[in-house]
Amino acid sequence: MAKGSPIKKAEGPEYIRIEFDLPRRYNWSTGRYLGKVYAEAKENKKMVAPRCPKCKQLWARPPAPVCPKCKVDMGWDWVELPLTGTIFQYTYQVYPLWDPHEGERWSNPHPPAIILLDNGIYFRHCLEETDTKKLKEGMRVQAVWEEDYEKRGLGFLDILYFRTIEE
Amino acid sequence: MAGRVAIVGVGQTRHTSRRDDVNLPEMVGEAVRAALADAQLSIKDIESFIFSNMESFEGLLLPDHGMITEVGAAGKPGLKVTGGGTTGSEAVGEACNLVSAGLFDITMVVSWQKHDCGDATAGISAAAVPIAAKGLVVGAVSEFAKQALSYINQSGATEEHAAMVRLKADRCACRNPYAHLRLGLKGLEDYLKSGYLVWPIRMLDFCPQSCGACVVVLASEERAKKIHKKPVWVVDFEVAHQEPFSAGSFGDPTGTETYSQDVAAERLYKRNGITDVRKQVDLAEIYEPSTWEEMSLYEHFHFCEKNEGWKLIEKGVTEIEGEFPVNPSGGVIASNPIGATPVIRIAEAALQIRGDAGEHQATRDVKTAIATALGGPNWTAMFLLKRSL
Amino acid sequence: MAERVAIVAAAQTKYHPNRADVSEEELAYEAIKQVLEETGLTLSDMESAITCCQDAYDGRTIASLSLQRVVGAHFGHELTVAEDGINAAYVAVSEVLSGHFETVLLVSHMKESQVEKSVIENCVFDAILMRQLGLDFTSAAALQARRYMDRYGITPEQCAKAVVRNRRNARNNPFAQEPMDVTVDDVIGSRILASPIRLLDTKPISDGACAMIMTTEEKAKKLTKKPVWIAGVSNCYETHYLGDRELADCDALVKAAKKAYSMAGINDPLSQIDVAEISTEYSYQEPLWLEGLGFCGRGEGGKLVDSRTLEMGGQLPVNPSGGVLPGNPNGVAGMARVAEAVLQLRGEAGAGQVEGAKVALAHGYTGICGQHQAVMILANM
Amino acid sequence: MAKVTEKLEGMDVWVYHGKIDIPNTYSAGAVGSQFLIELRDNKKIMGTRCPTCNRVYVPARSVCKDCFGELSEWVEVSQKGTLLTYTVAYQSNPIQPVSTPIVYGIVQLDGADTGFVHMLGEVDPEKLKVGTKVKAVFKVKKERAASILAIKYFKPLKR
Repeated sequence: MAKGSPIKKAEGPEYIRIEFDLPRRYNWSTGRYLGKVYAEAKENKKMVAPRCPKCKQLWARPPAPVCPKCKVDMGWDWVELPLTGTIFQYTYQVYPLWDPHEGERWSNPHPPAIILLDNGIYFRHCLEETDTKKLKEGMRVQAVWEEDYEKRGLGFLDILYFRTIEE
Repeated sequence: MAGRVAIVGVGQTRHTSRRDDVNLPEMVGEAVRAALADAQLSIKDIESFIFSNMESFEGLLLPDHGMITEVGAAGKPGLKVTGGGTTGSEAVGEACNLVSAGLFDITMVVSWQKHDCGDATAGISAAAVPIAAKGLVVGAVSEFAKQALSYINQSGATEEHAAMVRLKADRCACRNPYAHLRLGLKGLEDYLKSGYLVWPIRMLDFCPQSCGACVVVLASEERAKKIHKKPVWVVDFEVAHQEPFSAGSFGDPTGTETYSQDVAAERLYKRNGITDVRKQVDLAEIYEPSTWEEMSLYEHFHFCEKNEGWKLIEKGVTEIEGEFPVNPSGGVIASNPIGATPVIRIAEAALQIRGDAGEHQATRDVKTAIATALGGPNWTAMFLLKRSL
Repeated sequence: MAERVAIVAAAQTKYHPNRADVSEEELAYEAIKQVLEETGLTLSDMESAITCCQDAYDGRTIASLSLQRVVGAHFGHELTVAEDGINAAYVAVSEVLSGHFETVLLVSHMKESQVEKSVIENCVFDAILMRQLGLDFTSAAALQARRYMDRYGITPEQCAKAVVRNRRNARNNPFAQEPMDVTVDDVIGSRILASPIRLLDTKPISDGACAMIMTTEEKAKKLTKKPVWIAGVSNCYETHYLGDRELADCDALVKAAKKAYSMAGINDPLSQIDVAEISTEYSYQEPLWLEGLGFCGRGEGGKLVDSRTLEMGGQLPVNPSGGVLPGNPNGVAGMARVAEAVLQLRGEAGAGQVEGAKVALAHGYTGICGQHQAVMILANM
Repeated sequence: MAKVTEKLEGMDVWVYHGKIDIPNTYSAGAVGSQFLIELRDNKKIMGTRCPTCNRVYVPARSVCKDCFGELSEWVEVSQKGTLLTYTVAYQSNPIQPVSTPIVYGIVQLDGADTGFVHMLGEVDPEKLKVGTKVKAVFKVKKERAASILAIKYFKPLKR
């Protein structure tokens, strides 16, 4: 059987490794579609999604110029999303992992969750409650906005998290 | 396809967490030499190359360019494909197209990942541009955690079943000298000792970050018959991509969406007259990033009915000695050099068909096998391989 | 080639120094939309999509993720080529000829404006032996330029002439980023970047996209009155380490061209090819690549650039579009050359039209000092 | 601190000024390590010879580009050689080890069949020519790491 490589013996006592630790900087653009989400969030504290002219489905995360399923031009028909819903599912990070956009080990203390919005759209965000023992699937939640206009301008993250509510 | 294509040589490195004794090009060169030896060809016989890896993990631009000498591609045609975890399959697919189209008689697929260069989880997190999803996507782990939760809810599988998948993989890996994690796990207790990465995914539920390379040599029908006594025929392949789901990146936890796996499997089986997979196919090498995903994939690839994947594990159907062995190599939970992982599935399936898998040769005779890949936001690639045409 | 593969539509965005107004997806879609409109096809008609992009430029692992929707990849086949865009056409040829797919969408996009160019470029150099020196594409190209010019006596004026002609031709190209009337003195007097390369010897930072549809002979004839046929296609790698290569020659290009010519039945390229679109990010590359392509002997590229041969109306007009020097992103440049060749062969190149063009050459390269070279021969009959 | 996102003038489009920051480490391998260690410890420039075509590769490599054979024979080459090409680079970037202008060159060392890519120092760029004889200048011992930068630069030989 000749399908593997020989397992090389160390030839010297020392193997050299060369390190590079230089962040690469980027200027990412939202473009027009995601830009609309940013604008509505910042100016009006509204979360919006485009509606496909054919299947009428809303494409919230992220919006796109083409409906992925119908493969037709999305057009420019925007619908406001309700910002209350129920926790469909949540998870939590136990072990901090390297965040490439921060350049450090980091774990979001707010549990990432899938929220079933009241119009039937599944929306990914995180939860305010960090004590996961207090969380249950099916709990009612509501979006909490960043109230400082100056601090808004981060699109989906202008919503800080979803807060559990009693109804 | 216009012309038939066969696998006439496979080679891989041992897979491991770190390779200091070789640089990246040398590591890949090892697999090239192994594949040439297997095919009993010289590098001069190779007419063109297709390279495959995921570029971000090693932090390189044009990673193929740095290894041209070490893989023997100087002065030869070729190019690099990239993509998600399925990139290796797509590379083999493109190599098949080149041969099938009559552009080349012999083409080599060179695939690798050297994860000790960087951090794969961070690399996967960088698949989300921060402008759209900063901090909300954490590697593949959090996505497969969602998948696990949904699977538990929908199918009634328990942690014991995940443990059984892990133990099966480890038993197989221990028989495969090239596998990365060969842990010698003794039982459920060992599994339960493993800590959570992202609940409910334990360290032992999830694939490692491996350094390794895998190479396959593909040839036209006429040449294949001359090159190898046991050519393995690439009968068909299928790729289905999918945009990220609104609720999850690697799966749809809501259970309301069609999966690319179902679509790819249906198309492949239909074209090839496969109505009962476990009767008509003898073995599968699948790309299972987590234990829970393996059980789910059994269902999406139609090895069993919906929500019954865990029963296959419970009954030992997919064991190496079982009726329908799945991943006798130890699979992806044991070794995961991502860019090479789909190619390893294809190479391992080919070895099983040839009867050359050595210690981890399946008990039953393998005439037909499928090899799959998973990547991106739930992309699927499937290959159907056979001993005879 | 036994069967024929056709390009039935090709489109480009206007190249621009900074398209921050669109996402990568929207940029690519600008070009895709045009090829769909031109053919009357929809994304659902595409059986396979070939994208051309690189993670390091897009700043995203799996760069093609952002394109899945605009190429209609839902439950379909998509493959990313991580070389210059011309290589997507090579993949498309194999997909169609193998019978695996009938209709293939190709798209190449890049936004150079969103990255620190030299930091990204540095990542291509061997990490142990070259990267720590801080080399980038321009400093490496300068090493090649000096070697080539010194060995064969190519002058800075000859290189500058290539710039003058390309920039002038660009005035006839509505997609060109920086069409300009410049003189040899302007080029030689421009700011030095890495000797002997000056600012006007190279291209500006550029954003843009290019898309195409390729299909079988049978389907092409139904879709368009003016299909353009792929007559030959090839590419070739050279070794990586700059010290291992004779930088004054371009052996990979010689090999790629020979193979493409033999597929297309070309034995005298200068008389058999009517128009050439070649990728030159740096001015010295024009004479050097012309040698590699066999339009003249080794070391004779300078004289060829001096002559009238390459001008509009000459024996072999090179880059009627203006080529890459007036501004193309490096990942799109080669596919843009193919698109321009298509325009020429369809007689749709407007003021830049080469009368009666029947056979065109498109060239693209990837990597430092042209490490990977690709050649395509196209014909309209 | 500058804002992470910035709205474009006159349109609802935003630009995110961010980064990808994942440190990378590359192993030199057995042959590469040996080469770098010789630079660091002994100020020796080592090459490897192809047993088939006899070509000497400097810096030492493990595979011959033409023969695809493994290069097993070590050869020490001269620290002097001939300049094959050079450039004076004026554009700075954050990876460069010294400030611009940097003179890069490819030097064929005596006894080597390949060029060595590095920097030049103590030069008058105006007088530099292809064919100039140069010699390696090493960093002082305490600054010398096992890296290509153990060599400080090559400088022209005095006539």
